[in-house]
This record gives sequence, structure tokens and C-alpha cells, in this order.
Amino acid sequence: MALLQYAPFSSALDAGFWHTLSQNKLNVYGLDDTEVPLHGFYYNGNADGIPCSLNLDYNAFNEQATIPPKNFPAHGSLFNTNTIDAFRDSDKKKLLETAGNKIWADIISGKALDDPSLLTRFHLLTFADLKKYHFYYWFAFPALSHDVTMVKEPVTIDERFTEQQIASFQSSLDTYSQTTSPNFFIATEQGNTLEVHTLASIKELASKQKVILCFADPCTLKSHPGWPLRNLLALIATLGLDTLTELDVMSYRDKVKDGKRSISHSIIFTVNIPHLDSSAVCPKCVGWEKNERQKLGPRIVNLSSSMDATRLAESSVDLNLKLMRWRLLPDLDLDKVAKTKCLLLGSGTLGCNIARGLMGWGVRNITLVDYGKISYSNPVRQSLFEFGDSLQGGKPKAETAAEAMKRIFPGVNAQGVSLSIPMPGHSVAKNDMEAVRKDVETLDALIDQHDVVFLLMDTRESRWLPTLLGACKRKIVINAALGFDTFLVLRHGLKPPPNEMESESEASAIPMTSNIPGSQLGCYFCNDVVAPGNSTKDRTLDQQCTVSRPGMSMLTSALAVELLISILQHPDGGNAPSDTSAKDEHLTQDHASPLGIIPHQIRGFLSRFHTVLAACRAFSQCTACSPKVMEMYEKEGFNFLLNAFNETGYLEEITGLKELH
Amino acid sequence: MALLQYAPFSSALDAGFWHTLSQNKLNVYGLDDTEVPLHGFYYNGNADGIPCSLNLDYNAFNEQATIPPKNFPAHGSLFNTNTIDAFRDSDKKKLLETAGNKIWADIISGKALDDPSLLTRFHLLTFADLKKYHFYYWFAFPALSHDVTMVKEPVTIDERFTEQQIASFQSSLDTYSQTTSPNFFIATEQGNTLEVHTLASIKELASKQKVILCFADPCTLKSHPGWPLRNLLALIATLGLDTLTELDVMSYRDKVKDGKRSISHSIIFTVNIPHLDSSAVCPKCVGWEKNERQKLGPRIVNLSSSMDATRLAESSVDLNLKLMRWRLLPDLDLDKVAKTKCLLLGSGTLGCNIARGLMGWGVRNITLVDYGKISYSNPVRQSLFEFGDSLQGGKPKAETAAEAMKRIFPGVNAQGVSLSIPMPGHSVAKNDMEAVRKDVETLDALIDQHDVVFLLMDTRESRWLPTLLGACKRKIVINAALGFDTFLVLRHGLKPPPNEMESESEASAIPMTSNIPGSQLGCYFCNDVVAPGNSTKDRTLDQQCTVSRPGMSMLTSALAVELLISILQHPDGGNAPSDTSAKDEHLTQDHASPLGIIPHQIRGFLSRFHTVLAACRAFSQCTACSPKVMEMYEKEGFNFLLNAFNETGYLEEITGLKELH
Amino acid sequence: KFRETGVITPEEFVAAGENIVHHCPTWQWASGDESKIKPYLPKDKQFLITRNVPCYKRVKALDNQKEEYEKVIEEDEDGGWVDTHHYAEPSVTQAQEGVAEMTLDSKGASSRVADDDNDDDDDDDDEEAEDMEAFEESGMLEEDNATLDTKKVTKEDSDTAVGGDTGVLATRTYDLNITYDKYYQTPRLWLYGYDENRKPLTVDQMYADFSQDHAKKTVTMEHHPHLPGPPMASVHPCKHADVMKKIIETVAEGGGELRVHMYLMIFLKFVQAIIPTIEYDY
Amino acid sequence: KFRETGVITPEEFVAAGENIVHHCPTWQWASGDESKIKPYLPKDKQFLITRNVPCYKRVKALDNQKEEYEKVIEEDEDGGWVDTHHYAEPSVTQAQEGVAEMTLDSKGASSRVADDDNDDDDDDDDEEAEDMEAFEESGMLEEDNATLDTKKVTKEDSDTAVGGDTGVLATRTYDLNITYDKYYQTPRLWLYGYDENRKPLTVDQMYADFSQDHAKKTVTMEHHPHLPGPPMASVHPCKHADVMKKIIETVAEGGGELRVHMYLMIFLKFVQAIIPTIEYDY
Ligand SMILES: [Zn+2]
Ligand SMILES: [Zn+2]
Repeated sequence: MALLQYAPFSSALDAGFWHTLSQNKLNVYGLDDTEVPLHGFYYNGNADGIPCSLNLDYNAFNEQATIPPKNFPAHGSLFNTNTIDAFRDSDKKKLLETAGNKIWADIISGKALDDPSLLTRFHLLTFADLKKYHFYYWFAFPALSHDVTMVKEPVTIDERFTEQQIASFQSSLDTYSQTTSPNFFIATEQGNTLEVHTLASIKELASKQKVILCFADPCTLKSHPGWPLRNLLALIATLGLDTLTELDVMSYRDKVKDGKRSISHSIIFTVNIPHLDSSAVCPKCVGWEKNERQKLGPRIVNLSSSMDATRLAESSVDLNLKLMRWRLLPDLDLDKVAKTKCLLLGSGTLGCNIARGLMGWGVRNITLVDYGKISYSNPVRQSLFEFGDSLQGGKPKAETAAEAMKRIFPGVNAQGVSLSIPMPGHSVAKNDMEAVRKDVETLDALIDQHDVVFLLMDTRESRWLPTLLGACKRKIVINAALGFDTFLVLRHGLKPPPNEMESESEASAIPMTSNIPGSQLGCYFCNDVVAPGNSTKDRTLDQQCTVSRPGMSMLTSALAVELLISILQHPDGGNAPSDTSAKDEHLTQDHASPLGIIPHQIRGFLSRFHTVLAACRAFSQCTACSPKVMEMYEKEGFNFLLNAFNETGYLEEITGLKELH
Repeated sequence: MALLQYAPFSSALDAGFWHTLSQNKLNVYGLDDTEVPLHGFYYNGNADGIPCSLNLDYNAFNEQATIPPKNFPAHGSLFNTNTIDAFRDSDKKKLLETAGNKIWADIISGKALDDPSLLTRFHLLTFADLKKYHFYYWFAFPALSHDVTMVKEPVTIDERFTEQQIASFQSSLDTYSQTTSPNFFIATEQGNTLEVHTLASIKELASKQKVILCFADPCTLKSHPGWPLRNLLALIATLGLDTLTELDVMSYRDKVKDGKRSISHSIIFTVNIPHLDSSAVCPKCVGWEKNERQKLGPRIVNLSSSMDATRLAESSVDLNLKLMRWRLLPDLDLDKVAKTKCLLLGSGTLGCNIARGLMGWGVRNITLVDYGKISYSNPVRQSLFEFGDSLQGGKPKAETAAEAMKRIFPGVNAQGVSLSIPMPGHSVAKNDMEAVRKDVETLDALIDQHDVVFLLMDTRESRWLPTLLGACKRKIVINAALGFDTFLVLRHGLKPPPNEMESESEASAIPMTSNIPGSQLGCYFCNDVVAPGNSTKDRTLDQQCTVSRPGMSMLTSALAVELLISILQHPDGGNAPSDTSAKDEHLTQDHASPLGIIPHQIRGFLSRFHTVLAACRAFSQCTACSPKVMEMYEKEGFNFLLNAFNETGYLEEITGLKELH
Repeated sequence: KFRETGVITPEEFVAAGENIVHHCPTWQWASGDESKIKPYLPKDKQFLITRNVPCYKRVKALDNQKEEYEKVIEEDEDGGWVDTHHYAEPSVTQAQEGVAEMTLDSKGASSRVADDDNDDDDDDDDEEAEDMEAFEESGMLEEDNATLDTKKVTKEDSDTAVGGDTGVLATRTYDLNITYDKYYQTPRLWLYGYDENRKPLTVDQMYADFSQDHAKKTVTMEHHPHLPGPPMASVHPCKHADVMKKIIETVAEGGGELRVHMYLMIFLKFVQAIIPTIEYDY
Repeated sequence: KFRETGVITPEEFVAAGENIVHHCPTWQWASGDESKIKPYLPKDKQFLITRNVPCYKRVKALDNQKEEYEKVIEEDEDGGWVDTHHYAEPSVTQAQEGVAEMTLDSKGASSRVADDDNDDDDDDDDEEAEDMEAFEESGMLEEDNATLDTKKVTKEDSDTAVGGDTGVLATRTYDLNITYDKYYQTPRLWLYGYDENRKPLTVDQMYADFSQDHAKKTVTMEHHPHLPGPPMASVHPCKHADVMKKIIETVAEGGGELRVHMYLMIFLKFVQAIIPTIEYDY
């Protein structure tokens, strides 16, 4: 005769439970760590192989227990500690003892006989680390230890009873269930019927006839009953019944399989229960749940991925982008986009909108540069600023824009750098020399650290130095400039590596064809025959203080961003040849970039809602990207720049432009 | 012999003073209303007609007086009251008395003789209403009352002295000024020279020779000296000099005119000063400044237009827009734009960007409608939201967008309305009927209240009802829809007034020409031969859950906004004929709208960076804007809509579309 | 109308729900959070729920790809829907896209690997999490002989037991919800998965149970319309109507006639295509 | 270089400033707020300031338009610059654009009308402002005979006085600052106007003193680079260099030769074109 063993409860908490606990901890409990009543529930219709789950969901904290249909209540207590140390050091033995005493008291007072749900209890010890969304927890399902032996091995209900008996049992139970929860009850066999009675009637009925002790069993094992039986048997042991040496017990199980309800997997077995003196001390109480390693120890659940809003936002944004690939463009390389580091020179209307556009594409590393402060008229057009940023002299644009980006999407790595970009024709005073040298170094380092440079300043001159640096460092450079109702978006040619420069610059003498290789494309200055700096006329696209139609910036920014992404998706990247035809056949044609054609320049005319694609070759005497200028810079560095800043006509002279005039 | 009259000081405060006072009140004083030392200054070189200004600027609060070159110090005290009542009720008599006692004490102690700047004092009583930026203030320039008579009327210095004497005086004074402020001093006439001495030396010198009492005089009058003289004469009266009955006084004035320094307008006159016993009580003190009405009363200055950031922002934004007109487009009617009330149906990526674009154009009344809440993935693309708005289930989009707009520009009147727009094919449950009826009424009222309706929803069906309502109410309707890399911006035809409908609908049979009158243009549904609602295919531009390239929304929004503004600037407004040619000659051609051509539809293809202008006529069997549908709605109202919502095929039937299938 | 359009009204949803609760009582009505009650549905019949549905195998772990069972219901440029007929033996859809996307060890990974997909996430959480073994109390709490060791019994039991597969298994489970989506006028499926130790699965981990095609195209994380708490994985209903219509048509072609109360039954069939290895009853 | 480009260096600005302070001592150097010191300028020579410059007449109030004195320096599509030669009698530029823009009564309006241009501004400020007359104290503070009533003396004085125009006038005054703009490499003019009662003027009120063409094109409100407090009106320097260059060329054509220390003198000439009725010395 073997000792009767019970399959223990297995705690089953859902995220809603932790969510409500977190809310309560924050809004209700504070540092109050006193016992909180909880409600759980279990089910006797689990599918095969599912453990005896004791479920707690977001309703667990309700004052009135909310038990789903067909489920059975369990009463519990929450002990939520304030620190991990309190969690570790809490006296688990005493906790369980207290729980056992409570059950024992309910048994000997007779309360449990009238309301046997009092037998199914649980204790939950927790520590909620709400910074990391780590939840430490340890369940106890307190059970009074009282050795019971199994006299007859389990058989299924249909092995024991006739079909008719089972049918009558089921119908009797359904009637019974309409008024009372059939978690614990008894059944009597009378001829062809099996009748259901309340547990409380056991004393009376057992003296007259054979009773079957029944309980709704969450366990699905054929060989063992589940945990709820354990305290029930302790209760029975105190009743002083005569029939305890050979008591029939039914693990009542009620599941639906293949659309049909069935209780046929319920098991019946016979036990021998030693008498328990109700005047004795409370029996030893056991029941701490084992952890995943089958050791007595707490568990931890890390819900940061579903509760940490920052991470939720990241994965949500990610998913949104992936939909593009999954649904439409399997070739889209989103990782490449995400990893591209973008430097935005200028944090005004273009800078703000382009930063937003890049963030929309999932670019994670964006650095904004500007020297200005936010003025009252900025926020209505510069989409990363608010009125409040313009107060008290205005916050610095670059840093404020970066802050705003993080507020929009905490996952972005946005930096703002206040930096004024030295310009040709803006001569450098002696006592300013060191500051300018430092500015150049900062800009140089920034361009080094990024993959793409956007030129979004409001003057032509200030684009010169980054154009030159971008060319020397072989970065993708995207230039955007606004007029009143015209705009220009242009990618600079990506210079070939230094050792190939010579042959390339000869190649540029080849007459223009429709598709110019990316390495031979011109820069923003390639069309100019004057050096930047003294251009007081001809500023249509760049004039400081120029007004532009408010829609211009969004339009231009969107195209600049999309041009970059198209380049990134092209197998040749910045070397992608220009394609300036926008004919109908392009609709069906296969492009090297899954996003479509990659032009060199997009010129827009808002007064006619019209865009024109254009391309030009690099100009061998360009003041910003010609081999001569690059060479001079690489050789002489800052001194060369100083000459360009200070001496009017210097760039024209060294490029030979002067002779053209 | 007339009583000597002094031109009083006239307080001259600049905005920097009030700014610093406000800052100090907020950051330093709090409710502390005890006396605060101040420093002012005055100038003896004012241009003709300028009163005797006593200036206080942002430096007035400095511990160490900061007096601009060529100016003279005045010492003062600030009594800043906490309430308007305290300001009114403060004991002005006593204040002045206290001030007088102080000066009297300095006189009799001899301190003032050594440092005569102690004679020039002021008291400032203020109340700063920092909510309204109203500053109440009242100056007192305390002067000891002591009647002095003028013995000889003033003459100018060059009437009295020779050129040589004047030159020697000026040179002596310049030397003197290098060490001591020449606010009060004496001069002695010695042959051809006039020599300058400290005031303290008057006792010794006056006993020996004739002295001229001099003071730097802020007054520019030829007949009277300025206020600083008054306490000086009180001091002199106590010195027990013999010569008081006939003392020469020089109002020393030193101005630059036409690039030449001149003191020739300094005046000299002779006074008779009754002796004043230094052991006597302090003479009566006068000096409260009169207000603009020449009454003894305080003044008020309203600096809200320069200190109220909200108003500053408004005027700044305004100015920015006006620059467009002033510099480039004198015909631009910004008032019309500002007054246009815009209704945005949809507050997602298009709604947010369009709201920003409209705000950029100075549109002041914008209502956003949406039913959704902000999800984690929204903020990176929906430019009025931040990560924080997506927490805890997300804030409602429409209201949150409106709030964001006010944060960007407090001058905007932005409203958010949570409303779900009933759709054909989405049948209305009985218990939902009233809610749907209310939604329709709300939408109806909203469209009534606005001049322009933007359709920015993400499904085709939801555009049907507002299209119909917009047509019936003759509103300008702008439709924007996104595909993955294609977009459509379209203005709906503006239906002619009801009485002209008949003839117009006949006219629509005329074959298509390049320019279609605005009244004959089609709506979003005019090209469809299926009613909205059961369109499960062919959703390229509207498919729910469709992804679009992140730049698409900015692009489309900018064009939708600019299309509207172009329409508003056209003399015929929504009736403007479509112009879909975007040829080069348009660059120079005169357009009816100063902003350029006004197409009917702008279709964009981002994969080719290409836009196409198109136009189509209204379709006589259109399910949303045909005369039949408009008539049915106007006749049957909600019941008609209900049929459209509930009955598939209803719209096809009444428009006769069914027969076309 | 649902036969023409694939959409249903709230009333029809309730009727179909009643039908499913009647026939498959593992599904039960729930009312959800008081504050989130939708007025167009009965207060106690807001949505359907079933708990602890086992999911014994990973779609991705199965190598016996049975492509013959697949039938593309609709194949267009926007992405076709793959309907996997459900047989007694679970038929599966091969992971058709790069497995690189999935970082999960299919044999039952711990939740620690959940975040590998976010390459910028240096996840210091894990390092900082307390060492749980240090918390185990060996001596203090004595062992109890009457407590069944379910891990051990599994084998014994299934060796000795009659039925065969009744041991307690270490298996994933899912809680499933079906809500009504007013906007799309279709049911919507919500999933909450747990690993063998009843720890919540991340979306990426759940992907291993989804037909890859569906997983990537339509499974999104969103707030549950009736439950408080963090977002849950959900099959976005944007194409439900279309697919339902197709299924209905297919059934109709086969001579069957569908009434609206069967709608959710069909819906579950559709769900089966998305999570082929899930063992819920229908 | 300034002759070629119209721009000057900080050093040249200081040199030109020294020159102007020497020749027109109404202009003085100022250092401004400690925290706003610009390192490229000497600490005590950060900007130039002159105070209480009278402005007796409104440009708009003058009806004797003297177009013959006007000379368009540069006329292009972006808006030409009008240089108004300064004669002993102030010459003025006619308001060429809609006077509707201006709401100011040119005879000396109170600051109350300042906001009429904002049509959405129901300005409850004014209504709520306390009635100042109620604050006047008639009996309590006695009158004093030795205090000159300057309002009365004005007439007497100018009747009896020798020079004629020396009475105390109710006139507007301006405080002017000239700062150096590093970006544009030009000086920049700042204006702060006061009405007859020394109350600050709004921008709109100040417009009445500006040549209309300039007012609208270039006067903006910005924060002063050296002073704390609210924004000040400033002539935006975006075209200064061009205009200066033109003036220099014009002077050069007339045979004059300009050295850089004269730059600010010319600049003031240019400023005179913007505010023709201002009576500052230069
Ligand atoms: Zn170049
Ligand atoms: Zn239509």
C-alpha cells in the first residue's frame, strides 16, 4: 500500500496580474507591505499534459472574487515586499505555518465543511522591481501534512460505473452546479444512479451508506489526484467517520474534446485515512512551490519586453517598418538603414523635418548641428520645436531638436551639437583663430563619425567646408536648399578612392550621357563659376532671411530622405549611377534599388506642382570638390582653409576659375 | 525777483529695467517688499526739447552703480509692493519725508559736501502685475523745499564769458572729470581763465573770491535750471557763506551737435539763497512725479506686447508670413488664409503634417477629427505626437494633436474631436443607431462650421459621407491618400449653387478640355464604378494597414496644404478651373492665383520622384457627389444614409451604377 | 451579408459566440474590464476566452514539411494567404523566410534570448537580475513525501498508464481571446503564450509557433480592447473579411451551406492556419 | 576688403566705433550684460549706444513728400533699397504701401492701440487695467511752487527765449544700439522707441517712424545680443553688406575715398534712410 501522492498546483500568472500588481504598488500600496487578499481559480478540464494550473489574472485583486465559468475559486494572500532583501529574508516557514493554522482553524470550527473552498488556499510572496519590470515571486499552496495510503489504484469512471450511472451522475451534478460550486462534494451510488450531495452531508450519509468523496480535480494524470484533495482528506480525517479505512475518492474531471463534453477520464481510487484528532495541534503544513529547477526557490519573470514602454515602442516601430518588407519589398534592407549614421548640418525647418523622416525610416543614429537659438517664429515651421523652447532667449536648436527626437522615440540615439561652420569670405580674426580651428576639427570629426551628411544650412557659403570634407572623406552628401517656391535636392558625387582619382578625373571629360556613374556626379558648387563667399547676388536658393512657402520644407525634406534611402538600398550605394528619366516604363522596369530610380538632382517648382530630374558631372574646377581643392586641403589642412576663409578670390585662383571670368 | 523754479526730473525707464524687476520679483524678492537700492543716471547733453530724464535700465539693480560714460549717478530706493492695494495705500507722504530726512542728514553731517551725488536721490514705488505684464509705478525725486529767488535772469555761457574763458573752463573741467564726476562743482574766474574746483572747496574759496556754483544740468531749457540744483542750493544754504544773497550758478550743459561738442548752451544766472540753519528740523520735502495728465498720480506701463511671450510669438509668426508678401508677392492675401477654418478628418500621419503645414501658413482655426488612440508606433510618423502620448493605452489622437498644436503655437485655435465617421457597408446595429445618428450630426455641424474639409482617413469608405456632405454644403474639399510609394492629392469639384445644378449637370456631358471649371470637377469617387463599402480589392491608395514609405506623408501633406492655399489665393476660389499643364512657359506666365497653377489632381510616384497633374469631370453617377445622391440626402437625410450604411449595393442601385456592371 | 462580404455585425458575433461556447465549452464568454465595456455587445458577452491551450511543437522545429496540404487562398502582390488545412497530424507551413530573423532555440528557450533581435539593446537587465539559485532554500524547508514529483511521474505514468499520453508535459501553452473588431467588422484573435515554465513568451518567441507567412504579415502587438495591461499579440484583422469570404466560398463550392452562427467555427479554422501546432478544441 | 564686399571684421567694427565715439560722443561704447560678452570684441567695447534721441515727426504724418530726394540704390525683384538723402529739413519717404497696415493715429497715440493689428486678439488686458485716475492723489500731496511746470513753460519759454526751439517738447524718443553681427559681418541697428510720455512703443507704433519700405522688409523683433530682457526691434542685417557696398561705390564714384573707420558713419547714413525723421547726431 503506497502513500497517496498529490500532483501539486502549478502557478499560472498572466501579464494582467503583474500589470495590476504594478499599478497597485504604485498607486495604492506604496510602501505598505501588509497582506493583501487575492483570488485565483483552477479548472478541472485541462487538456492532457497540462499541469494543475492555479491561475491568477488581472481580476485577482478584486474585492469580490471573479471566477470564470467552469472554474473553481482559490483564496490567497499577497505578501508584496519592498526590497529584494525583504523578499529573500522573509520567514517562509512561519508564513506557511500561519497559513496552515488558518486552514486547520476552519476545519475544526466546521466552517470548511460548509464552505470547502476555504481548503484551497495559496500564499504569494513577491517583490516587484518596477524599474526593470522584474517580478520575483514564490507561491505556497498550503497543505496539512497527513499521511494517507492508497488502498486501490485508480480506475477511470467508466471502468467503475455503467454508462447509465455516469449519465445520472453528470445530470445530478449539473443540477447541483446551478446552486453550488462543485469543487468538493460527495456522491452516493443507488442502483443505476449516482447522486450528488453537499460535502456537509457526508457525516449523515456515510453512516447510512457508501459515499464517494468527490472533488473537481485540475490534475490530468491517470495515476494521481491533484492538490485540492489533500486538505479535503485532512478535513475528512477529523470527522470521526467509521469508513475512513476504505474511502472511495473521485477526481472529477470534465473536459471537452473534439466538440464533446466528457467526464470519462475522471478517476476513482480508494484510500485509507488515519483519524486525526481535531483537538490536536495543527499538523505540519507544506506547500512551497518548486521552481523550474525543481528546487524550493522563488521564480522570476522579466516582463520588460512587454511592460517597458520604451522597449514596446521600439519593437512596435520596428514591426511597422518590417511590414514594408514582409508585405511589399522582400529585398528591402532595413538593417542597413537603421545602422546608417546621419549628420544633419542645420536644424532649422529642413533639419527638423529630415530628422523626423529619418526616424520614420528607423535610422537610429542622428546628429544635428546648428549654432542658432530658437526664436518665436521658429516652432510653427521647425517641426521639432515648441513655443516653450523659444522663451527666455530661446534654447539652442541642435540640442533641443535632439531632445525632442528622444521624446518622440526614446530608442533613437540623437545628439545635438552647437557649432558654427566657418565659411569662405568670413575672415577669421586673430583672437578667433583657435575657436575656428576647433570648430573645423569638430566638424571634421563629426563627418568622420557619420555615414551620411545632409547640408541643410541657409547660406551657400556655409555648405562649402562640409562639401569639401564630405568629398575628401567619401561620405554620401545630400544637399537640400529652398527658394520661395523652388527647391533643390541633390546628392554629391561620391569621389573614387584616392588612388583612382587621377583616371577618374580624366574620365570626366567624356561627354554627358543619360546615366552618369555616382563617382562622376557633381556637387552643389559644381555648376558655379564663382567661389562661395562673395556671392551677394544669385542667392535664390539659399538667401538668408529668404521666405519660402511653408509647404516647401516638408516637400524638400521628404524627397531628401527618400533619395538617401533609395541610395542606401542600391547595391552600389553612393556610387549608384544617376537615373533621371521618369518615364512610364519605369513603373514595370526592374531597378537596382528596390525603391526605384536614383536621380542626381531633384528640382521642384511648387508654382507648377512640378519636379524635374537632372544630372550633372563634377566640374574639374569646382571650388569645393575638384581634385585641386581636395589635394590642397589634404596637404595643407587648416592653413588652406584659413586662406579660403580670409582671402576673397583665393578659391577662384587655385581652381583657375579666375581665368574664366 | 521771481522764485527760482526747477525743471523736475522726468523718469525714463527702459524695458530692461522692468525685465530685471520681474526676474528679481520672481527669483529673488518673492513676497519680500522691503526697500531695494537702485541706481539711475542722468545726462547733461540731451538734445533740445528732451526733458530732464532720469534713466533706469537693467543695470539699476546692480550692487555697484553702472553709470554710462558722460552720465551722472542718482541713488534710489525701490519699494515694490505685492498687491495693487498695497501700492495704492502706501503712505506717500511718509516715504518722501523719510527720503528728505536722509538727504538732510547727509547735508548737515557734511557727507553731501564731500560726495554731492548723495543729493540726487529718487524713490520708486512699484507694483508689478506679472500675469498681465502691467507695471504700476510712481517716482519721487525728493527735494528739500527752500525758496530761492532768481536775482539775475539766465544768460548763456558765451554771453557771459569770453571764448578764451570758456575754453579754459572746458579744459579745466576735462582734467577735473578724469578723477571726479563733475555733477556738482565750483568754478572761479581768474583773469582769462575759469578754473574748476571741488564743491567741498567752496567754503574756503568763497571767502576769498567770487565763486560760480556749477552743476551738470540735464535740463535743456534756457530759462530754468534742472532739478539737481535744488538740493544743492539747500546744502549751500546751510554752509553759512556770506555771498548767498548774490550767488552765480551755472547750469553746465555739454552736448554734441553736428559732430561738434559744445557747452555754449550752458546757462548762468544769479540767485539769492536765504540762510538755512543746519540745526533746524528738516525742511519740507517735495518731489512726487506728475503723471501724463499732470496730476500727482502713478503711471502704468503695459509691456504685454513685448514681454508676453505668447503675444511675441504671435506677432513674430505674423511678421514672418508678411515678409512673403512684402518681399515677393504683394498680391498675397494672408488674411484670407488666416481666416479660413479648416477641418481635418483624420489625425494620423497626414492629419498631423497637414495641421502643421496650415499652421505654418498662419491658418488660425483648425479642427482635427479622429477616433483612434495613439499607439507606440505612431509618434515616429505622426508629427504631433510623442512617445509619452502612447503610454497607458494611448491618448486620443484628435485632442492630443490639438493640444500639441497649442504647445507649438499658443495663438492657434485648435480643437480635437473624437468621432468615428459612419461608413457605407458598415451596417448600423439597432442599439447603435442613436450613436451613429449623433455622429452624423456632429460631422454635419463640423463641416458647416468650417470652410475647408480635408479627407485624410485611411479607408476609402470613410471618405464617402464627408464627400457627400462637403458637396451638399459647397465646401472646398481636399482629399489626400497614400499608397506605398504613390499618392493622390485632389480637390473635389465645388458644386454650383442648388438652383444652377440642373444646367451644370448637363454641361458635364461636354467633352473634356484641358481646363475644366471648378464646378465641374470630379470627387474622389467619381472615377469609381463601385460604391464604397464592399471594395475589398483595388485599395492601393487607401488600404487599411497599408504601409507607405515614411516620406510619403510629408510629401503629400505639403502638396495638399499648398494646393489649398493656391485655391484660396485664386479669385474664384474653389471654382478655379483646373490647370494641369506644368510647362516651362508657366514660369513667366501670369496666373490668376499669385501662387501659380491650380490643378485638379496631383498624382505622385515616389519610385520615380515624379508627379503627374490630372483632371477629371464629375461623374453623373458618382456614388458620393452625383446630383441624385445629393438630392436623396437632402430629401431623406439620415434615413438615406442609413440605407447606404446598411444595404450593400444601395448606392449602386440609386445611381444606376448597378446597370453598368 | 457575411457570405458576400465576410464581415459580421456585433449581433452576429454574439450569435456565433453562443454557438461556439455551446459546442466548445473551453471557450467562454468574458466581460473584461468594467471600464472597457463596449456598448454594442452584451455586458457579459464582450469577448471569448480559452486558457492554457497546449502547443506541443514548434512550427519551425518540425521538419516534415507538408507542402501538399497548403493551399494558397489568395495570391496577389500584397501577399497571399496560406490556408493550412488542419489534419489530425498537425500540418505545418515551412518557414519560408530567413530564419535569421528568429533567434530562438526552438527546443525551448528561456526568456533570456528574447531581445536578441534588437541589436542596439545591450540589455543590462539580465546581468543585473538576481541570481535565482541563491534564493533557493535547501535545508530550511523540508521535502514532503506526499507531494508528487510531476517531472518524474511523467515517464512512469505514461509507461504504466493505459491511455498513453497523459503525463504532465513541459509544453508551451496559449491563452486565446476572440474580440469583435468594430472597425473591420470581424472577429480578432489575441494570443498570450507561455513557455514550459509558464513564463510569458515574447513576440519573437511566439513567432516560432506561427505560420511564418502570417506571423510576419499580420501579428502585431496592441492593447487589448477589454483587458488592462501591456499590449498583447494579435492577428491584425485587416484581411480577415477577405479570407473569411474566400473560405466561405470554398465551403459553399463544396456544397456546404454556412449560416452566420458558424462564423466563428470557420474563424477558428482560419486561426488554425496561423498557429498550426496549437491544440485547442473546435 | 570692406570696399569690395561691404562686410567688416570685428576689429574693423571696433576701429569704426572708436571713430564714431570720438566724433559723435552721443554714441558711447557699452559692455552689456556680463554673461553675453562676445570674445571677439573688447570687453568694454561690445556695442554702441545712444539714448533719448528725439523723433519729432512721424514719417507717415508728413505730407510734403519729397520724392526728388529719393534715390533707389538697388532695385531688383527682391525689393529695392531706398536711400533717402538727409537734409537739414528731414526728407521723407512716402508710405508707399497700404496705410491700412498701420493703425496708429500719427498725432501721438497711446500704447492702447498697439495691438489692433492682431485681429484675433480680444486683448482683455486693457479692460482689466486699473483706472489710473483713481490713483491720483489731489489733496494729500501739496503742490510746490518751485517745481517748474514744463508743459506750460514750453510756450512761454520758446516765446521769450532767444534760440527759439528750446522748450520741453512732447516728443517720441529712441534709444539706439549698434551691435556687430558676426554672421553677416556687418553692424546691426537696434531701436527702442518711447512715446511722448516715455512709454515704450510697440513695433507697429514704431513703423510710423520708419521708411515704409524698410519697415516691412527688414525690421524684426529679436533678442538683443548683449542685453537681457524682451526682444527689441532691429533692422535685419541680411542686406546691409550689399547696401553698404553700393553706398561705398557711390561715394567712390563721386571721388571720395572711404577708409574703414568711416564705415559706421556711412552706416548711420544708411540708418537715416530707414528712420528719416530721427534727430540723432552724426
Ligand atoms: Zn563640385
Ligand atoms: Zn464624385
